[in-house]
Amino acid sequence: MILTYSIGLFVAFAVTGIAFFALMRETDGLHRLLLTDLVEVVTLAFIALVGTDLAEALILPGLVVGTSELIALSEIYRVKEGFNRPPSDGLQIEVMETAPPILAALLVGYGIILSGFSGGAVAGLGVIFYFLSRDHHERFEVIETASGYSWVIWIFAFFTFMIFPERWFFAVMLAGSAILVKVMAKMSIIGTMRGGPNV
Amino acid sequence: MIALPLVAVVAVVAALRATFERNTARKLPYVNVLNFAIAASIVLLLDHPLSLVAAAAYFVGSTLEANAIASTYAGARNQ
Amino acid sequence: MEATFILGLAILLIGVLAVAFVRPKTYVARLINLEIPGWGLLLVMLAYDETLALLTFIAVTAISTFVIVRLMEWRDESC
Amino acid sequence: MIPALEIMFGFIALVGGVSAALILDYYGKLISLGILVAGVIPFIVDRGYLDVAITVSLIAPIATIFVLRVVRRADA
Repeated sequence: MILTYSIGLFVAFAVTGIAFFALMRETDGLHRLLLTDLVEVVTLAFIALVGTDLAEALILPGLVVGTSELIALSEIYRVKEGFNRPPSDGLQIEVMETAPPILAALLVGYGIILSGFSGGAVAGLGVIFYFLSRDHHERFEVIETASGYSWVIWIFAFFTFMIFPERWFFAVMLAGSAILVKVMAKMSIIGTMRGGPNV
Repeated sequence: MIALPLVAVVAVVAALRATFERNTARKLPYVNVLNFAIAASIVLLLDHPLSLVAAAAYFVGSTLEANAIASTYAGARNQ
Repeated sequence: MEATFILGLAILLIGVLAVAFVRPKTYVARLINLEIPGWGLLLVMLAYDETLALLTFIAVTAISTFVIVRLMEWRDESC
Repeated sequence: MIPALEIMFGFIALVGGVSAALILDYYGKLISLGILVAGVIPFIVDRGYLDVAITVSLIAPIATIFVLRVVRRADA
Protein backbone atom coordinates (compact mmCIF):
# COMPACT_ATOMS: atom_id res chain seq x y z
CA MET A 1 0.00 0.00 0.00
CA ILE A 2 2.78 2.42 0.98
CA LEU A 3 4.84 1.30 -2.02
CA THR A 4 1.88 1.87 -4.32
CA TYR A 5 1.45 5.37 -2.99
CA SER A 6 5.13 6.23 -3.47
CA ILE A 7 5.13 4.94 -7.05
CA GLY A 8 2.00 6.95 -7.75
CA LEU A 9 3.47 10.07 -6.20
CA PHE A 10 6.65 9.67 -8.24
CA VAL A 11 4.73 9.29 -11.50
CA ALA A 12 2.52 12.24 -10.59
CA PHE A 13 5.56 14.44 -9.95
CA ALA A 14 7.20 13.37 -13.23
CA VAL A 15 4.01 14.01 -15.16
CA THR A 16 3.54 17.42 -13.57
CA GLY A 17 7.10 18.32 -14.48
CA ILE A 18 6.52 17.35 -18.10
CA ALA A 19 3.26 19.30 -18.26
CA PHE A 20 4.74 22.49 -16.80
CA PHE A 21 7.83 22.14 -19.01
CA ALA A 22 5.61 22.01 -22.09
CA LEU A 23 3.59 24.98 -20.79
CA MET A 24 6.81 26.94 -20.26
CA ARG A 25 8.09 26.34 -23.79
CA GLU A 26 4.79 27.12 -25.50
CA THR A 27 4.08 30.61 -26.80
CA ASP A 28 0.91 30.26 -28.88
CA GLY A 29 -2.30 31.26 -27.10
CA LEU A 30 -4.62 28.39 -27.93
CA HIS A 31 -1.91 25.81 -27.35
CA ARG A 32 -1.37 27.33 -23.91
CA LEU A 33 -5.10 27.05 -23.22
CA LEU A 34 -5.01 23.34 -24.13
CA LEU A 35 -1.98 22.82 -21.89
CA THR A 36 -3.80 24.55 -19.03
CA ASP A 37 -6.46 21.86 -19.37
CA LEU A 38 -3.69 19.24 -19.20
CA VAL A 39 -2.28 20.80 -16.02
CA GLU A 40 -5.74 20.57 -14.45
CA VAL A 41 -5.90 16.83 -15.15
CA VAL A 42 -2.38 16.28 -13.83
CA THR A 43 -2.89 18.14 -10.58
CA LEU A 44 -6.15 16.27 -9.99
CA ALA A 45 -4.04 13.10 -10.06
CA PHE A 46 -2.24 14.29 -6.90
CA ILE A 47 -5.54 14.73 -5.11
CA ALA A 48 -6.83 11.38 -6.37
CA LEU A 49 -3.80 9.67 -4.82
CA VAL A 50 -5.00 10.64 -1.34
CA GLY A 51 -7.58 7.97 -1.93
CA THR A 52 -10.25 8.49 0.72
CA ASP A 53 -13.51 10.40 0.93
CA LEU A 54 -11.35 13.46 1.51
CA ALA A 55 -10.03 13.11 -2.05
CA GLU A 56 -13.56 12.97 -3.39
CA ALA A 57 -14.49 16.07 -1.41
CA LEU A 58 -11.43 17.88 -2.79
CA ILE A 59 -11.80 16.78 -6.43
CA LEU A 60 -15.36 18.06 -6.85
CA PRO A 61 -14.56 21.74 -6.11
CA GLY A 62 -11.43 21.39 -8.25
CA LEU A 63 -13.55 20.27 -11.16
CA VAL A 64 -16.03 23.13 -10.66
CA VAL A 65 -13.25 25.69 -10.56
CA GLY A 66 -11.49 24.10 -13.52
CA THR A 67 -14.58 24.19 -15.71
CA SER A 68 -15.45 27.79 -14.93
CA GLU A 69 -11.83 28.81 -15.38
CA LEU A 70 -11.67 27.14 -18.79
CA ILE A 71 -14.94 28.77 -19.93
CA ALA A 72 -13.78 32.20 -18.76
CA LEU A 73 -10.33 31.82 -20.35
CA SER A 74 -11.81 30.72 -23.67
CA GLU A 75 -14.17 33.72 -23.70
CA ILE A 76 -11.28 36.08 -22.87
CA TYR A 77 -9.16 34.53 -25.61
CA ARG A 78 -11.99 34.83 -28.13
CA VAL A 79 -12.57 38.50 -27.35
CA LYS A 80 -8.86 39.30 -27.26
CA GLU A 81 -8.15 37.74 -30.63
CA GLY A 82 -11.26 39.34 -32.12
CA PHE A 83 -13.07 36.21 -33.30
CA ASN A 84 -16.47 37.78 -33.75
CA ARG A 85 -18.04 35.83 -36.58
CA PRO A 86 -20.30 33.04 -35.29
CA PRO A 87 -19.69 29.54 -36.67
CA SER A 88 -22.13 28.17 -39.22
CA ASP A 89 -24.02 24.90 -38.96
CA GLY A 90 -22.31 21.89 -37.48
CA LEU A 91 -22.03 18.25 -38.35
CA GLN A 92 -24.37 17.04 -41.09
CA ILE A 93 -24.32 13.27 -40.62
CA GLU A 94 -27.26 10.94 -40.36
CA VAL A 95 -26.39 9.81 -36.83
CA MET A 96 -27.11 13.31 -35.54
CA GLU A 97 -30.70 13.10 -36.84
CA THR A 98 -31.97 10.36 -34.54
CA ALA A 99 -29.46 9.78 -31.74
CA PRO A 100 -29.51 13.09 -29.77
CA PRO A 101 -33.04 12.89 -28.28
CA ILE A 102 -32.51 9.34 -27.00
CA LEU A 103 -29.03 9.94 -25.61
CA ALA A 104 -30.03 13.28 -24.10
CA ALA A 105 -33.08 11.72 -22.46
CA LEU A 106 -30.96 8.91 -20.97
CA LEU A 107 -28.32 11.31 -19.66
CA VAL A 108 -30.84 13.77 -18.22
CA GLY A 109 -32.74 10.95 -16.54
CA TYR A 110 -29.61 9.55 -14.98
CA GLY A 111 -28.51 13.04 -13.95
CA ILE A 112 -31.80 13.59 -12.15
CA ILE A 113 -31.27 10.31 -10.26
CA LEU A 114 -27.73 11.39 -9.31
CA SER A 115 -28.67 14.99 -8.36
CA GLY A 116 -26.23 17.49 -6.95
CA PHE A 117 -23.32 18.83 -8.99
CA SER A 118 -22.50 15.46 -10.60
CA GLY A 119 -26.07 15.05 -11.79
CA GLY A 120 -26.09 18.62 -13.04
CA ALA A 121 -22.96 18.03 -15.09
CA VAL A 122 -24.25 14.76 -16.56
CA ALA A 123 -27.69 16.18 -17.34
CA GLY A 124 -26.17 19.41 -18.65
CA LEU A 125 -24.02 17.41 -21.05
CA GLY A 126 -27.15 15.72 -22.38
CA VAL A 127 -28.85 19.09 -22.85
CA ILE A 128 -25.75 20.51 -24.59
CA PHE A 129 -25.76 17.57 -26.95
CA TYR A 130 -29.45 18.06 -27.67
CA PHE A 131 -29.15 21.80 -28.31
CA LEU A 132 -26.17 21.17 -30.56
CA SER A 133 -28.20 19.15 -33.02
CA ARG A 134 -31.30 21.33 -33.11
CA ASP A 135 -32.19 24.83 -34.09
CA HIS A 136 -32.79 26.78 -30.94
CA HIS A 137 -34.29 30.21 -30.50
CA GLU A 138 -35.86 32.17 -27.64
CA ARG A 139 -35.32 29.50 -25.01
CA PHE A 140 -33.16 31.67 -22.78
CA GLU A 141 -35.98 33.13 -20.72
CA VAL A 142 -37.14 29.66 -19.69
CA ILE A 143 -33.63 28.54 -18.76
CA GLU A 144 -32.89 31.70 -16.79
CA THR A 145 -36.23 31.52 -15.00
CA ALA A 146 -35.60 27.91 -13.98
CA SER A 147 -32.13 28.88 -12.80
CA GLY A 148 -33.49 31.76 -10.73
CA TYR A 149 -36.16 29.61 -9.09
CA SER A 150 -33.59 26.95 -8.26
CA TRP A 151 -31.47 29.61 -6.57
CA VAL A 152 -34.48 30.56 -4.42
CA ILE A 153 -35.04 26.89 -3.55
CA TRP A 154 -31.39 26.57 -2.57
CA ILE A 155 -31.59 29.56 -0.22
CA PHE A 156 -34.81 28.14 1.23
CA ALA A 157 -33.08 24.81 1.89
CA PHE A 158 -30.24 26.66 3.57
CA PHE A 159 -32.64 28.43 5.93
CA THR A 160 -34.36 25.12 6.61
CA PHE A 161 -30.99 23.78 7.78
CA MET A 162 -30.61 26.83 10.05
CA ILE A 163 -34.08 27.07 11.54
CA PHE A 164 -35.45 23.50 11.48
CA PRO A 165 -32.40 21.22 11.83
CA GLU A 166 -34.64 18.21 12.42
CA ARG A 167 -35.97 18.52 8.82
CA TRP A 168 -32.49 17.96 7.41
CA PHE A 169 -33.53 15.28 4.92
CA PHE A 170 -36.09 17.57 3.32
CA ALA A 171 -33.48 20.34 3.11
CA VAL A 172 -30.90 18.03 1.56
CA MET A 173 -33.40 16.95 -1.09
CA LEU A 174 -34.30 20.57 -1.87
CA ALA A 175 -30.69 21.68 -2.07
CA GLY A 176 -29.67 18.73 -4.23
CA SER A 177 -32.42 19.23 -6.77
CA ALA A 178 -31.86 23.01 -6.83
CA ILE A 179 -28.13 22.62 -7.52
CA LEU A 180 -28.99 20.07 -10.21
CA VAL A 181 -31.27 22.52 -12.02
CA LYS A 182 -28.82 25.37 -11.58
CA VAL A 183 -25.78 23.53 -12.94
CA MET A 184 -27.84 22.02 -15.76
CA ALA A 185 -29.11 25.46 -16.77
CA LYS A 186 -25.63 26.93 -16.80
CA MET A 187 -24.19 24.03 -18.78
CA SER A 188 -27.00 24.10 -21.33
CA ILE A 189 -26.32 27.79 -21.96
CA ILE A 190 -22.86 26.71 -23.17
CA GLY A 191 -24.57 24.51 -25.74
CA THR A 192 -26.65 27.38 -27.11
CA MET A 193 -23.76 29.86 -27.17
CA ARG A 194 -23.12 29.72 -30.87
CA GLY A 195 -23.59 33.38 -31.56
CA GLY A 196 -27.24 33.46 -32.57
CA PRO A 197 -29.26 36.66 -32.77
CA ASN A 198 -30.24 36.67 -29.10
CA VAL A 199 -26.98 35.85 -27.33
CA MET B 1 -15.56 -20.71 -17.92
CA ILE B 2 -13.87 -20.98 -21.32
CA ALA B 3 -16.15 -18.33 -22.83
CA LEU B 4 -14.62 -15.30 -21.16
CA PRO B 5 -10.95 -15.93 -22.09
CA LEU B 6 -12.05 -16.79 -25.62
CA VAL B 7 -13.89 -13.49 -25.96
CA ALA B 8 -10.89 -11.65 -24.52
CA VAL B 9 -8.56 -13.29 -27.05
CA VAL B 10 -10.92 -12.24 -29.85
CA ALA B 11 -10.87 -8.69 -28.47
CA VAL B 12 -7.06 -8.62 -28.36
CA VAL B 13 -6.76 -9.90 -31.93
CA ALA B 14 -9.34 -7.39 -33.16
CA ALA B 15 -7.58 -4.52 -31.37
CA LEU B 16 -4.21 -5.50 -32.85
CA ARG B 17 -5.64 -5.82 -36.36
CA ALA B 18 -7.39 -2.46 -36.04
CA THR B 19 -4.23 -0.80 -34.79
CA PHE B 20 -1.86 -2.14 -37.45
CA GLU B 21 -4.22 -1.63 -40.37
CA ARG B 22 -2.94 1.18 -42.56
CA ASN B 23 -6.16 2.14 -44.30
CA THR B 24 -8.46 4.17 -42.05
CA ALA B 25 -11.67 2.93 -43.63
CA ARG B 26 -10.59 -0.67 -43.19
CA LYS B 27 -9.97 -0.17 -39.46
CA LEU B 28 -13.68 0.25 -38.76
CA PRO B 29 -14.82 -3.40 -39.22
CA TYR B 30 -12.14 -4.54 -36.76
CA VAL B 31 -13.30 -1.89 -34.29
CA ASN B 32 -16.82 -3.27 -34.65
CA VAL B 33 -15.56 -6.77 -33.85
CA LEU B 34 -13.79 -5.34 -30.78
CA ASN B 35 -17.01 -3.65 -29.65
CA PHE B 36 -18.94 -6.93 -29.97
CA ALA B 37 -16.30 -8.74 -27.93
CA ILE B 38 -16.22 -6.10 -25.17
CA ALA B 39 -20.02 -6.06 -24.94
CA ALA B 40 -19.97 -9.84 -24.54
CA SER B 41 -17.27 -9.70 -21.89
CA ILE B 42 -19.25 -7.12 -19.88
CA VAL B 43 -22.10 -9.62 -19.57
CA LEU B 44 -19.77 -12.52 -18.81
CA LEU B 45 -17.68 -10.64 -16.23
CA LEU B 46 -20.41 -9.71 -13.77
CA ASP B 47 -23.47 -11.84 -13.05
CA HIS B 48 -26.00 -9.12 -12.35
CA PRO B 49 -29.27 -8.06 -14.05
CA LEU B 50 -27.94 -4.57 -14.68
CA SER B 51 -24.94 -5.86 -16.61
CA LEU B 52 -27.26 -6.57 -19.56
CA VAL B 53 -28.22 -2.89 -19.54
CA ALA B 54 -24.57 -1.90 -19.34
CA ALA B 55 -23.69 -4.12 -22.29
CA ALA B 56 -26.57 -2.66 -24.30
CA ALA B 57 -25.49 0.89 -23.42
CA TYR B 58 -21.90 0.18 -24.37
CA PHE B 59 -23.00 -1.43 -27.61
CA VAL B 60 -25.25 1.49 -28.55
CA GLY B 61 -22.60 4.05 -27.65
CA SER B 62 -19.71 2.41 -29.46
CA THR B 63 -21.78 1.70 -32.57
CA LEU B 64 -22.85 5.33 -32.60
CA GLU B 65 -19.24 6.44 -32.33
CA ALA B 66 -18.07 4.17 -35.15
CA ASN B 67 -20.99 5.28 -37.33
CA ALA B 68 -20.27 8.96 -36.70
CA ILE B 69 -16.58 8.52 -37.57
CA ALA B 70 -17.43 6.49 -40.68
CA SER B 71 -19.98 8.91 -42.07
CA THR B 72 -17.80 11.95 -41.41
CA TYR B 73 -14.87 10.21 -43.06
CA ALA B 74 -16.98 9.26 -46.07
CA GLY B 75 -18.37 12.78 -46.33
CA ALA B 76 -14.88 14.27 -46.24
CA ARG B 77 -13.72 11.85 -48.96
CA ASN B 78 -16.67 12.58 -51.24
CA GLN B 79 -16.05 16.29 -51.37
CA MET C 1 -6.58 -2.84 -7.37
CA GLU C 2 -2.91 -3.11 -8.32
CA ALA C 3 -3.47 -3.77 -12.01
CA THR C 4 -6.01 -0.95 -12.36
CA PHE C 5 -3.73 1.49 -10.55
CA ILE C 6 -0.61 0.67 -12.54
CA LEU C 7 -2.48 0.67 -15.85
CA GLY C 8 -3.94 4.07 -14.95
CA LEU C 9 -0.50 5.50 -14.17
CA ALA C 10 0.92 4.12 -17.42
CA ILE C 11 -1.88 5.62 -19.51
CA LEU C 12 -1.56 8.91 -17.63
CA LEU C 13 2.16 9.01 -18.44
CA ILE C 14 1.60 8.11 -22.11
CA GLY C 15 -1.14 10.71 -22.42
CA VAL C 16 0.83 13.53 -20.84
CA LEU C 17 3.84 12.76 -23.05
CA ALA C 18 1.52 12.68 -26.06
CA VAL C 19 0.01 16.07 -25.21
CA ALA C 20 3.29 17.75 -24.29
CA PHE C 21 5.25 16.59 -27.35
CA VAL C 22 2.42 16.43 -29.84
CA ARG C 23 3.00 15.46 -33.47
CA PRO C 24 1.77 16.96 -35.83
CA LYS C 25 1.73 20.17 -33.82
CA THR C 26 -1.83 21.25 -34.54
CA TYR C 27 -4.67 22.24 -32.25
CA VAL C 28 -6.86 19.31 -33.24
CA ALA C 29 -4.18 16.69 -32.58
CA ARG C 30 -3.51 18.20 -29.16
CA LEU C 31 -7.23 18.27 -28.38
CA ILE C 32 -7.60 14.59 -29.28
CA ASN C 33 -4.51 13.64 -27.29
CA LEU C 34 -5.89 15.55 -24.31
CA GLU C 35 -8.47 12.78 -23.81
CA ILE C 36 -5.84 10.09 -23.17
CA PRO C 37 -4.62 11.32 -19.72
CA GLY C 38 -8.27 11.75 -18.75
CA TRP C 39 -8.82 8.01 -19.10
CA GLY C 40 -5.66 7.33 -17.12
CA LEU C 41 -6.86 9.56 -14.29
CA LEU C 42 -10.21 7.75 -14.46
CA LEU C 43 -8.46 4.43 -13.82
CA VAL C 44 -6.50 5.91 -10.89
CA MET C 45 -9.71 7.23 -9.37
CA LEU C 46 -11.34 3.84 -10.00
CA ALA C 47 -8.57 2.09 -8.06
CA TYR C 48 -9.42 4.22 -5.01
CA ASP C 49 -13.23 3.83 -5.41
CA GLU C 50 -13.94 7.53 -5.89
CA THR C 51 -17.18 6.98 -7.78
CA LEU C 52 -18.78 10.39 -7.59
CA ALA C 53 -15.59 12.24 -8.50
CA LEU C 54 -15.15 9.87 -11.43
CA LEU C 55 -18.62 10.49 -12.84
CA THR C 56 -18.26 14.24 -12.49
CA PHE C 57 -14.80 14.13 -14.02
CA ILE C 58 -16.03 12.33 -17.13
CA ALA C 59 -18.91 14.75 -17.65
CA VAL C 60 -16.69 17.78 -17.05
CA THR C 61 -14.03 16.48 -19.47
CA ALA C 62 -16.62 16.19 -22.23
CA ILE C 63 -17.95 19.67 -21.44
CA SER C 64 -14.50 21.25 -21.54
CA THR C 65 -13.82 19.45 -24.84
CA PHE C 66 -16.95 21.09 -26.16
CA VAL C 67 -15.88 24.52 -24.91
CA ILE C 68 -12.55 24.23 -26.75
CA VAL C 69 -14.28 22.90 -29.86
CA ARG C 70 -16.57 25.90 -29.89
CA LEU C 71 -13.61 28.25 -29.51
CA MET C 72 -11.88 26.58 -32.46
CA GLU C 73 -15.02 26.92 -34.58
CA TRP C 74 -15.15 30.66 -33.88
CA ARG C 75 -11.48 30.83 -34.76
CA ASP C 76 -11.88 28.97 -38.07
CA GLU C 77 -14.80 31.15 -39.06
CA SER C 78 -13.04 34.43 -38.31
CA CYS C 79 -9.61 33.72 -39.76
CA MET D 1 -10.92 -11.03 -12.59
CA ILE D 2 -8.12 -13.49 -13.16
CA PRO D 3 -4.68 -12.04 -13.98
CA ALA D 4 -4.67 -13.30 -17.57
CA LEU D 5 -7.81 -11.32 -18.32
CA GLU D 6 -6.40 -8.22 -16.63
CA ILE D 7 -3.31 -8.51 -18.81
CA MET D 8 -5.41 -8.89 -21.95
CA PHE D 9 -7.75 -5.96 -21.34
CA GLY D 10 -4.89 -3.82 -20.06
CA PHE D 11 -2.99 -4.67 -23.22
CA ILE D 12 -5.95 -3.49 -25.33
CA ALA D 13 -6.06 -0.21 -23.38
CA LEU D 14 -2.30 0.31 -23.72
CA VAL D 15 -2.37 -0.44 -27.45
CA GLY D 16 -5.20 2.07 -27.88
CA GLY D 17 -3.39 4.76 -25.87
CA VAL D 18 -0.03 4.34 -27.58
CA SER D 19 -1.51 4.24 -31.07
CA ALA D 20 -3.72 7.28 -30.31
CA ALA D 21 -0.52 9.10 -29.38
CA LEU D 22 1.50 7.95 -32.39
CA ILE D 23 -0.94 7.88 -35.32
CA LEU D 24 -0.88 11.11 -37.33
CA ASP D 25 -4.26 10.87 -39.05
CA TYR D 26 -7.11 12.47 -37.09
CA TYR D 27 -9.67 9.78 -37.87
CA GLY D 28 -7.15 7.11 -36.90
CA LYS D 29 -6.57 8.92 -33.61
CA LEU D 30 -10.29 8.91 -32.85
CA ILE D 31 -10.58 5.20 -33.67
CA SER D 32 -7.64 4.49 -31.34
CA LEU D 33 -9.41 6.44 -28.59
CA GLY D 34 -12.35 4.07 -29.11
CA ILE D 35 -9.99 1.12 -28.61
CA LEU D 36 -8.67 2.73 -25.40
CA VAL D 37 -12.21 3.10 -24.06
CA ALA D 38 -12.93 -0.51 -24.98
CA GLY D 39 -9.98 -1.59 -22.86
CA VAL D 40 -10.97 0.59 -19.89
CA ILE D 41 -14.65 -0.45 -19.67
CA PRO D 42 -14.05 -4.07 -18.42
CA PHE D 43 -12.00 -2.73 -15.47
CA ILE D 44 -14.91 -0.50 -14.45
CA VAL D 45 -17.37 -3.40 -14.77
CA ASP D 46 -15.08 -5.74 -12.86
CA ARG D 47 -15.11 -3.47 -9.82
CA GLY D 48 -18.91 -3.54 -9.86
CA TYR D 49 -19.66 0.02 -10.89
CA LEU D 50 -22.23 -0.78 -13.57
CA ASP D 51 -23.83 2.67 -13.36
CA VAL D 52 -20.45 4.28 -14.01
CA ALA D 53 -19.91 1.92 -16.95
CA ILE D 54 -23.28 2.90 -18.46
CA THR D 55 -22.55 6.62 -18.07
CA VAL D 56 -19.01 6.35 -19.42
CA SER D 57 -20.08 4.37 -22.46
CA LEU D 58 -22.78 6.95 -23.22
CA ILE D 59 -20.54 10.00 -22.72
CA ALA D 60 -17.51 8.76 -24.68
CA PRO D 61 -19.23 8.86 -28.10
CA ILE D 62 -20.63 12.31 -27.33
CA ALA D 63 -17.11 13.64 -26.74
CA THR D 64 -15.98 11.97 -29.99
CA ILE D 65 -18.83 13.63 -31.90
CA PHE D 66 -17.81 17.01 -30.44
CA VAL D 67 -14.26 16.49 -31.68
CA LEU D 68 -15.50 15.34 -35.10
CA ARG D 69 -16.94 18.80 -35.72
CA VAL D 70 -13.43 20.26 -35.62
CA VAL D 71 -11.81 17.35 -37.44
CA ARG D 72 -14.16 17.75 -40.39
CA ARG D 73 -13.26 21.43 -40.69
CA ALA D 74 -9.53 20.79 -40.36
CA ASP D 75 -9.67 17.93 -42.83
CA ALA D 76 -11.72 19.63 -45.53
